[in-house]
Amino acid sequence: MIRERYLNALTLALFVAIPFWAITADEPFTITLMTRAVVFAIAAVGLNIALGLGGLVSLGHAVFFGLGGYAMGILAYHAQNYTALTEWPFLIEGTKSMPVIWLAAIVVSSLAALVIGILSLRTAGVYFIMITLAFGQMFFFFAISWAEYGGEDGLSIYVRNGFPGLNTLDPIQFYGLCLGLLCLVLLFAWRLSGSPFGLALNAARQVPVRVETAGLDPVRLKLVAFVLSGAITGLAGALFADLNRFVSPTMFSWQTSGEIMIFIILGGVGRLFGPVVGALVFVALEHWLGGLSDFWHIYLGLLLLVIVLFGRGGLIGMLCGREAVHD
Amino acid sequence: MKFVTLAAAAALAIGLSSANAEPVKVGMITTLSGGGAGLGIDARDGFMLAVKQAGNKDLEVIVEDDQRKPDVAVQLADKMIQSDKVDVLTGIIWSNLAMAVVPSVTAQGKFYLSPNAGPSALAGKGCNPNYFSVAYQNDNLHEAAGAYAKEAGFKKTFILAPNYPAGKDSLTGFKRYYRGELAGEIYTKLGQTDYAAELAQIRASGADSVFFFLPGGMGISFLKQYADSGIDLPVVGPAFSFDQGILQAVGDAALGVKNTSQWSKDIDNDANKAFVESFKAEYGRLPSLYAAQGFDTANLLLSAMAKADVTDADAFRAALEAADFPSVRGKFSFGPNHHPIQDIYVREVIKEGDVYTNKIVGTALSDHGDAYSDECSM
Amino acid sequence: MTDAVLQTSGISKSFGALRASRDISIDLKPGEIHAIIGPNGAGKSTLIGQICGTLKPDSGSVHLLGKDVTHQPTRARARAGLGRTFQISSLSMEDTVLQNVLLGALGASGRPWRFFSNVLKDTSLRETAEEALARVGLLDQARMRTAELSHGQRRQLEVAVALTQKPKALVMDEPMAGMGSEGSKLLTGFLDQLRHEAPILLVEHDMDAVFSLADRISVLVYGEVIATGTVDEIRANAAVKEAYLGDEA
Amino acid sequence: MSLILLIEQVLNGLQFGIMLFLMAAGLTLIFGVMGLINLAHGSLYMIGAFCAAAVAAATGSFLLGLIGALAGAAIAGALVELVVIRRLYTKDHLDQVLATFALILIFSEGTRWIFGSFPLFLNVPEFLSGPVTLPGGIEYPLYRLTLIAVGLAVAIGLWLLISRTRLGVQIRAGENDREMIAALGIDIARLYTIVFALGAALAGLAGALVGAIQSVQVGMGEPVLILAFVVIVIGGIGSIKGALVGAILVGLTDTLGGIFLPEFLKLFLDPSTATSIGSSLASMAIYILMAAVLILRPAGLFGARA
Repeated sequence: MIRERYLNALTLALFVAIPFWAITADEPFTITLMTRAVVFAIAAVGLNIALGLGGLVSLGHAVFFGLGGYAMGILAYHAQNYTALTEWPFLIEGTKSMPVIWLAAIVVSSLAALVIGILSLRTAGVYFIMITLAFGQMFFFFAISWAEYGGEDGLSIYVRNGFPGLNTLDPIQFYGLCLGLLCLVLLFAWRLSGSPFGLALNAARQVPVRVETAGLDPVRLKLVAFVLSGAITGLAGALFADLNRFVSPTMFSWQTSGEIMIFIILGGVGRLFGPVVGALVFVALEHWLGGLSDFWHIYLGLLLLVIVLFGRGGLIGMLCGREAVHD
Repeated sequence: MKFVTLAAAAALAIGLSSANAEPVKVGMITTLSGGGAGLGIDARDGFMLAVKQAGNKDLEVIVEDDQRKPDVAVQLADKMIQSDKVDVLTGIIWSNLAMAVVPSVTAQGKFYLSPNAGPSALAGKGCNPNYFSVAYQNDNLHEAAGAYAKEAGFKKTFILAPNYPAGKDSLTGFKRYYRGELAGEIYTKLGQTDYAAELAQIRASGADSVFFFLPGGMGISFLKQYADSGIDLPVVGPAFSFDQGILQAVGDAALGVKNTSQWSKDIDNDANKAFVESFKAEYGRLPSLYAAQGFDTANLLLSAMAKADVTDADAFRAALEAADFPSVRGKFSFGPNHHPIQDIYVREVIKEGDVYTNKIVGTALSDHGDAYSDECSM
Repeated sequence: MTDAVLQTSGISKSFGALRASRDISIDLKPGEIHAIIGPNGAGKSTLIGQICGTLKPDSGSVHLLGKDVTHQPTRARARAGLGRTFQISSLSMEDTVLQNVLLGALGASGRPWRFFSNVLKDTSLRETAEEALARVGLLDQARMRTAELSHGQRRQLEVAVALTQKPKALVMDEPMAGMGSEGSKLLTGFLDQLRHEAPILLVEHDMDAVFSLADRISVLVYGEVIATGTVDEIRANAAVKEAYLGDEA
Repeated sequence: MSLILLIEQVLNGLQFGIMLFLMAAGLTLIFGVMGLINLAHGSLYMIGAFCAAAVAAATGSFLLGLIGALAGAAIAGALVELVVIRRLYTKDHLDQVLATFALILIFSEGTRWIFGSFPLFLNVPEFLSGPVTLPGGIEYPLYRLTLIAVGLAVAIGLWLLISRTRLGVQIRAGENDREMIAALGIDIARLYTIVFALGAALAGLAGALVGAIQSVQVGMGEPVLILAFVVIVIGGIGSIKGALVGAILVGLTDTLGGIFLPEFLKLFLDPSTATSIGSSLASMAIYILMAAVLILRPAGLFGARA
C-alpha cells in the first residue's frame, strides 16, 4: 500500500516529466496527448466536486463542457470573421484572448448550472441522473440545429487563441498553460474539501437531515457545489476547444457526460487526484488500445467492468486502500 | 547501438537505391469503428487496393480510426503531422470531421485529398491550394437530383433532409436545379428512425414525387417505411442511401428508385471494369461509391508522385491539379477551387441475381463543377 | 402558558386512514424536562417530526419561543434555537468525531459559505466543538472515525452535536436506547444538569430514566395525549395504568 | 391540416409510444424489483433485432425471427444478469451506470465483430405488408397497426402476469419489500434472473418488431434507450402503468410536435425560420416535457418513491 499523497506527487511528477521526455525524444504528439489528459482532468475535477463531495450523480455535465467549448468557438469565430456577436442591447465583439474566453466560459456555464441545478435538485437519486441527462440531450439537439454556428458540422477556429506572453501554438507552451490551470483547479478542490463549505457539503451528501437540523440548507449547499462544478467543467470545455481548434455538438453528447464520469470512477470517486489519474489512464488506454485493434471498445468495456466490480475506490483505492482520515 | 546505426544506414541505402524520389507518407483518418464504420472501411479498402496494385515502395500509408468523433480526428491529424511526419492526409468521410481537420492541416502546409466529404465552406471562401476534393462538392449529387427531377417533368416534389448543415445544403442544392413547385419541405431530426409522420405529410401534400437526402441508417428506415406506406410516387435521391453497402439492408423497397451518383459499377471504361473485378477478387464483395472514391484518391496521389517530389510543394500541387490518372469515373478534372468537374449519372436500383445494385439509366449533368468556385480566390 | 419555550396547539396529522396525531397540545417550560411516553406506534415519532419541521401538521400550530414556526422548515427552527438528537443515529460515519461536532458549530455560526479557509483551523468553531465534546466526555476520541465509536459513544456524540448549537430547547428521541446501565446513569446525570441550560422534551422508553428525570410526563396513546402530569400524578392515573402501564402494575 | 392527417399522425404517435413501452416496461420492471439502472437495455434491443434478422435470413420466416429475437435477448439477458448484473445490486447508482455503460461498449463492438459493420436486412413479412384502408378513408400500413395491437397485447399480458400469477406476486413483493421475499422463502437470485430475462425479452421483441421497418445496425439501441429512460422517468420509475402512460405521452409529443410546432410558428414567423426553429424545438420537445414533469412531480406521474 502506497500513501495516497506519494501517489499524488508521483502523478504530478509524471505530468511534468513526460512532456520533457517528449521534447528530448522529439515526440511532440505525446505532448498533445498529455494536454488532452490535462484538459479531461480539469473537467473531471469539476464533476468530482458535485459527484464526489456532493453525491450528485450528474449525467449531464457535457452541457457545461459544451457550453465552455461554444463560448470559445463563438467568440473566436466572430473574431476571425471580424463580425460582432451582437449589437443589441450593447455591442459585443468576438475575441481571440484566452483569459476573456475562459471568463466567458465560466460565467455561461455557471449560469446554466444554476438554472439546471435549481430545477434538477428538486429530484434525487435516479431521477436526478435522468433529469441531468435530459438537459444534456436538450442542449445537444439545440446545438445540432443551431445553423448559425455550424450545427452538426461544428465550428473550426483556424488559429489557436492567444494568451499574453505565450505562443499558444507551441504544444509545450499550451500544455504548460493547461497544466497550470489544472494545478489551480486542484488547489481549489483541495481547499474546498477542507473548508467550512466542504464540511457541510460532505455531511449534506451523507446525512442531509442532520445538516438540516444544524440549521443549514442541504439543497442550497448542493446547488452551490453544482454551480462550482459546472464552472470548472466549462473552463475545461473552453480549453478542449482550443486544443482541437474546433467545437461541435459532440461535446454536448451524453457519451461525453459518461466519459467524464468514467475518468472519476477509474481514478477513484471523491479522491482529490482520482479524476487526474483516471483521465491520464483513459487517454493512454484510448491511444494504445486504439492502435491494437478496431474493436478496442471491447477491451475498454471489459476493463471498466473489472474496475467497477472488483476495484472499490478506483485505481487510487486499489493502490492506496481506504481513504485516510484527514486532519 | 552500433548495430542500430548500421541497420539504419543499410535501410537508408536500400531506400535510396530503390527509388529516385523522396518517399511519401500518407496519413489516412477514417471511420473504422462504431455506427458509420462501413463507409470508412470501404474507402480504406478502395484506397489500399490501388496502393497494392501500384506496388510503389515509396508510398507508406498509416491508417487510424476516428470513431466518427471530430475531436479524435483532430487529435489523429496532429499525431500524424507531429509524430509520423506525414506529407499528405486523406480518408475523412464526414463533413463535420473534415471541417474540423482540413483547415488546420492545410494551415500547417500539408496536402489533404478528400475521398468523400466536400463541404461548401471548403469550396468557396475557405478553399485552399493544398486541399483537393476527389469525390465531389457536397451539393453536386443533390443538384443532379434536381436536374433529373426537372428533366423527368416533376411538377410538385416533396423534399426532406435531416436538420443539420449538410441537410440544408442538400435541399439548397436540389432547388438550385429543380424548376417545379415544392409540395413540402421538411427537416427531420438527425438520427431519426421513424418517418411515419413525414410519410403522412407526403401523402396529404398532393406531391407528384419525393426527393430525400437521408444518409446511413436513416435512409434504410425511410425507404422500408415508404415502401410499406402504400404511397406510390417516384422517388429520387443522392447515391448515399442506395450504395452497395446498405442496399442489401433495404431490399426490395429500393427497387426502381432513381438516384444520382458520379460513379456506378457499370460505367463503361477499362479502369472501372478492372477496379470492380479486382475489388471483388480482393475483398469478396462488390465495391461501393466510397470504395471507388478511395481508389481514385490513391491513384491521383500516385500519379502526382510519379511527376513530382512531395518536398517541392508547388510542383506536387501542379501534378495533383493535372489529375493525370485513369479515373474509374472516366472523364475527371479539377476546377479552379480543386473540386471535381465530372459527369453525374442517374442510376436505378436493380436486382442482379440475389444482389441489389445499381445501373446507369442516364446522365443528369455533364462536366459539372460546383456553385462555389467563384467565391474561391487562390 | 406564555412563558413556554416550545408549544404545540392542537396539532393533528393523518396518513391515509391512520390518525397519527390527534389534537395534541403540549408545552415545554424553562428549566424542565418534559417526558413523552407511550407504547410503540403511539405516534411519538410523528409528533417529533411535526415539532422539528420534517412533517407538516394537517391542523394546529407549533410555537417556538413565542413565535409561530408551523410553516417554517427544520433549518429555520434549528437556527431559532431548537436542538435535536435522533433515535436512529444520523451522524456521518465516514468522518471523524470532531468533524461531526464541527458541523453543528458551523450551522450555529451561520457562515458555511467559506470555500478556502481550513475549517479545522477556525478557532471559534473549534473551541465550540471541543467544548461540546469535553462536556459529553468524548474529547479524547475527537480524531476517531465515527464508525469506530461504540453505540453509547455515538449517543453521547449526538448530544454533543446538539450542544454546539447552544439550543434554547432540546428534543431528544430515545437518547438512552441501547445504552448499558452504566452509560444510562452517566447520561441521566448529564441531562439532569442540562435542563437548566435548555429545557428538554424527552421521548424515552427507559422508565427508570423517565421517572428520575422528568418534571412532567405526557402519555401518548393512539396519537392522543391521554394524560399530562407530574411523575406521581401519572403513576396514580388510572387511565394511564390501563392503557400503558397496565401490564407493569 | 385535414382531420384525416391528424388522425393518421395520432396513430403514428400511438404506435411509436407503444414500441417505446415495450422497451420501457422491461427497464422499469428491472428498476422496480432490483433497484438497478440498466443502460445496457438498448443493447438487448439491438441483440433482438440482430437475432431476428439472422434467423429470418436463415429460415425465411419472420415469425421464427421474432421467436429468435425473444430467445436470443432473453438468453443474453440471463447471462448478463448471472455474470455481471447480480454483482451490482448492492452497489450504488454510480457503479451501476458505469458498469452498464461498459456493457454497451462490449455489446456494440461485439455485435459489429460478429455481424460486420453493415446494416442487416429484415423486412416486414408479406402478409403484413402494405396499407389497409380504415374507416373514414385513412390509408394506414397494416404492419404499424399490428405493432399497436402486439404492444397492447403485451401490456395486457404483463398486467395479467403481475396481478394474477405467482411470479407476479413475487415481483410485487420484491418491489415493496426485499426482506419480505426472502422471508417468504422465495429464491431471490432466481427471481432476479427471471425478471431480468423477461425485461430483456421485451426489449428484444421491440428491437425485432421495429427492425423490420427501420435499420438493423450497431448502435440502434442507444437513441431508444434514452427515450425509454425519458418514458419511465415521466411515468414514475418502477410503475408499469406509468411506463405505458409515459410512453404514449412521449410518442405523441414527439410525433405531433415535429409537425405542429413548425406549422404553429409559421403564424408568427416567415416559413423558413419557422421550419428551422420549429424543427429544433421539436427535437427538444420530449426532454422539455420530461423536465417539466419532474419539476412539477419530482417522482414522475405514478412514482411511489422519490
